[in-house]
Amino acid sequence: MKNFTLISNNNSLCDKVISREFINGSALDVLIHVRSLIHLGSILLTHPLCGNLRPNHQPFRSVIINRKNGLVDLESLTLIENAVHVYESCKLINIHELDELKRVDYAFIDYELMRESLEQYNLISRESSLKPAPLLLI
Amino acid sequence: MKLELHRLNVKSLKFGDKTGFADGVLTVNKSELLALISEDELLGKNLDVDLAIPGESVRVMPVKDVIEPRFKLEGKGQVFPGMISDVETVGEGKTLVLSGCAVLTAGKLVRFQEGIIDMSGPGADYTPYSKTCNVVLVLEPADPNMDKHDYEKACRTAGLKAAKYLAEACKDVKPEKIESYEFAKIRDAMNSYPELPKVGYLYMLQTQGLLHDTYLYGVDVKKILPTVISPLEVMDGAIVSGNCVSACDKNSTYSHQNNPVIADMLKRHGKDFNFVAVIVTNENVTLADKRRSSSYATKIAGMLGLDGLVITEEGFGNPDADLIMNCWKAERLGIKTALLTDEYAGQDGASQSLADSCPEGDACVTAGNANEVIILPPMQKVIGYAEEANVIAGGWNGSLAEDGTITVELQAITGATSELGYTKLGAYTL
Amino acid sequence: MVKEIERKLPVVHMCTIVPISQTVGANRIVPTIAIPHPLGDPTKTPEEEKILRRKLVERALKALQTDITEQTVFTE
Amino acid sequence: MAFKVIHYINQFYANIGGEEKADYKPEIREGIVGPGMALKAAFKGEAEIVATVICGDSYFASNMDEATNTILDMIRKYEPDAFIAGPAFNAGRYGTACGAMCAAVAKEFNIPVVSGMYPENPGVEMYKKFAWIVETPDSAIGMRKAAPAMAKLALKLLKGESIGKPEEEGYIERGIRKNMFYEKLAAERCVDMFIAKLKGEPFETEYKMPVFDRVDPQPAVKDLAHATIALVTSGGICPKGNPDHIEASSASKFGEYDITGVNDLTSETHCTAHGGYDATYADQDADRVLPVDVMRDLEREGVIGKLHTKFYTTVGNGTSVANAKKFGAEIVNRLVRDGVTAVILTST
Repeated sequence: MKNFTLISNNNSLCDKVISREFINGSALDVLIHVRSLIHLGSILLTHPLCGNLRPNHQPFRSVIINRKNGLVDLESLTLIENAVHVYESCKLINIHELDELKRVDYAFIDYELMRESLEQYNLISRESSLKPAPLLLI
Repeated sequence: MKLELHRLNVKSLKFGDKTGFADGVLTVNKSELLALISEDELLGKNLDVDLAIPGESVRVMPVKDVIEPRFKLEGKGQVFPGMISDVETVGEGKTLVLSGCAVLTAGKLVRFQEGIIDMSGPGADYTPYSKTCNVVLVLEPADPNMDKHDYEKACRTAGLKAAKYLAEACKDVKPEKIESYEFAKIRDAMNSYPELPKVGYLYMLQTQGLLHDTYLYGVDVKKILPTVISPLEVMDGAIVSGNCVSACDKNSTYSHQNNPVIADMLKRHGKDFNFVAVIVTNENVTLADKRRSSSYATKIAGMLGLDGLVITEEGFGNPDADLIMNCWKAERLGIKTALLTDEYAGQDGASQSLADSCPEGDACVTAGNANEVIILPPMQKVIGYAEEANVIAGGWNGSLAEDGTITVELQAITGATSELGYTKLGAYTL
Repeated sequence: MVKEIERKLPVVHMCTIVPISQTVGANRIVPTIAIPHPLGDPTKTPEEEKILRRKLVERALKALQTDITEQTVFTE
Repeated sequence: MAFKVIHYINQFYANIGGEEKADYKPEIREGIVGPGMALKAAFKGEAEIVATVICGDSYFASNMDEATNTILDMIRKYEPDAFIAGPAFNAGRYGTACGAMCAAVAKEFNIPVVSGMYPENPGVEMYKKFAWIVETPDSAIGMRKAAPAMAKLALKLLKGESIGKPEEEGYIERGIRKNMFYEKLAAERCVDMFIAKLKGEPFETEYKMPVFDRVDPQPAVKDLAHATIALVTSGGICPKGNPDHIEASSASKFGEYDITGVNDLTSETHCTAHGGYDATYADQDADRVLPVDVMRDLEREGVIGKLHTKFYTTVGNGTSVANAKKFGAEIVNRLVRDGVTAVILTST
């Protein structure tokens, strides 16, 4: 059975998604939760690292998995272990300490990077998409 | 396929009444150029054009893309096909190049992207674009709340239009140097140099979504299956960057036009190997796409009977998985690989450099550790927005000191760890 | 670690991900159930679980009693 | 003015005594003691050893935190420009002490720290990330070579000169990536390397990806009914409360626990220290990772001779290859010493 689920700490992204699990925590918390699910047989559908951003520039993390129990998928396991390693080796951004404009932009980029994948797996609800913060022009 | 590059060597820039080239100086009619880019209703009213010349105490930031001015004098199509020109295939005929000159697009997009280019001082050593005479477009959106996709496209298009405009204005000037390039048909290539190994270049392009996209003949590369292209098409701007993140290792349009791997492989062609094809592939988000593209790209290499592949990556982290899949899938088909990447080994250099690896990746060149910290002393003039130093990738809150000094990771410097290998930077293990 | 042990004593590696065991250089390998519970299955009753565990351990002992010349995965 | 250097040596090189004096407490003496003479000669007046710290190897090993802090306090007033420890050659405890002091001094005073060791000295794996360790022969006969090499590297660091590759400078690779400008573009270097690989000529990759070597299998256990089988796990199983504070990841130690008389691991007695997987299942019943219950049954039934009285535990998660190797080597030495026949290693 296919059980596609988004695991994410990006609340505003979760709101747009049909099957999701919101993690109230850091990007690393998301990855560790995903790792536990993979250990029980879930399969990664998207790469756990995303975009060309270093973790310390990426407070939101969203991963789509096929949730199931069974044999461990080696590729998923390798990727998630490496991703956890990357996040553990650097200083993370605390979402709650971000100013609102930055937070909105980070959430927006995370959403944008996930959008096509979410569409591919029919996970996106047809509501309006997220908007970035307005540019402050000087 | 035969392409001639007609080069004019730009050694300086100035504003003047008529855009044109004489005695090493490119004169730019500012109001004409402004009028050209202002045609786009998506761009705001306060656009500006500025000039930055090597050695000046000038900092440009945040820089989105770098483009070399080129214009097709003869042959099918026009530069940047599918973007600002028709979709007709390019790569044949004669193309005018303003060597030593570049168009920079600068302005805010989303807060933490884009790069810094210093025209002098320690930062200048790290970016290839401190050595070019730069025509800087300072851009803003018509409406601050405008859709980022539309704004990104408007910025990208403005840069391409400006690059074509500058070169076109010099089309009647006699070239200072003419270079001729030829690339054989695959049938002929297969029958040439029987004693040499047949090799190709696997050209990976960042394609992860908004601000992480690349275009081939105007097509978003994330939507393609890996395909074969001639290096000469690349020189005419068939590949255009729409990529905005991590300035150090996004491939600018300029570095595509002047891809140094292609240049070097063409030089060695017929001597050390038989350079048969360039294969373009993408770096997508879903694992299914990654598996499909890596299998398909290496399959093409296998079908062509290649003995070896040079593989270049674009970006860090997620694309490491694509690089590694491409590497071992090729090697297991009996195709020898050499990889070109960069590293994110942490500010202290002690972390793992890549997010993925495979034992087959035994020939790997790196363009340096993007996390190394550099101090950029203040410049007399800043074109763009200095305060973005605190938010760009590679910077942090406090990166910008009151006196204008910026302390950042190399990541923030445009092209510093180019994974097309356009710098001399590298790393070694202490 | 498994390699260092194998330098001096016969060792059987019981682990869930066989390819990882192979890359770290284990010679006798017995695949187990899941990463967080290699020798158990929380969905079963404690009695059933112990029978399952015993079966895997017996397989490991059999592996130790088998002469091998290369990496071998014992699945029964 | 010459750079001020503090030199660290053990009781043996200070001529205080051998093993019987290894519990000698830290002491600082003005000027040069013992091997410092060789360093002085090599400094050629550009640097000067202002004081020498002496500490017994056993004392340091058993009172690491205290000894470290005492020594840091002792050298503070000298405001040193650099710190040199050893050379320790292949002396394990001396090497560990040199490494630990270098790491502590570098952290506290942010000055160059240099030591010298034989590559197999355990101090190398533990501290090479934190200190420059010059490669030396395995015994003190190598002093004539070691001291000048250490002095030369220290001077380079003091003058702020850039440090070349390990093989050029003679130090042991630290595993730290450093940028440099090469002669050629990265693209040209890549094509050069590509051609070398195509032609089967030697080339040196600029970034080494991990590779794995193999060990030949041991012969089979012939007489299981009289064999002593030991349990070892990388799944972090330990007595409840993790008494040895084994780290959840990147573990720096392993645990050795007695299971004499233990027939079953329960949530009351055992748990996991491992941070690399969801601990719920192992914490409920640690037999799910370390099958003590089944092994006891097999022992009682005579299928195996004996379950070894101790089990060993490490945390595989994020532990460096070097540490994993070290743990494995140390554990197997103890098992061989205790007469164990074969090992069941479980991993999560």
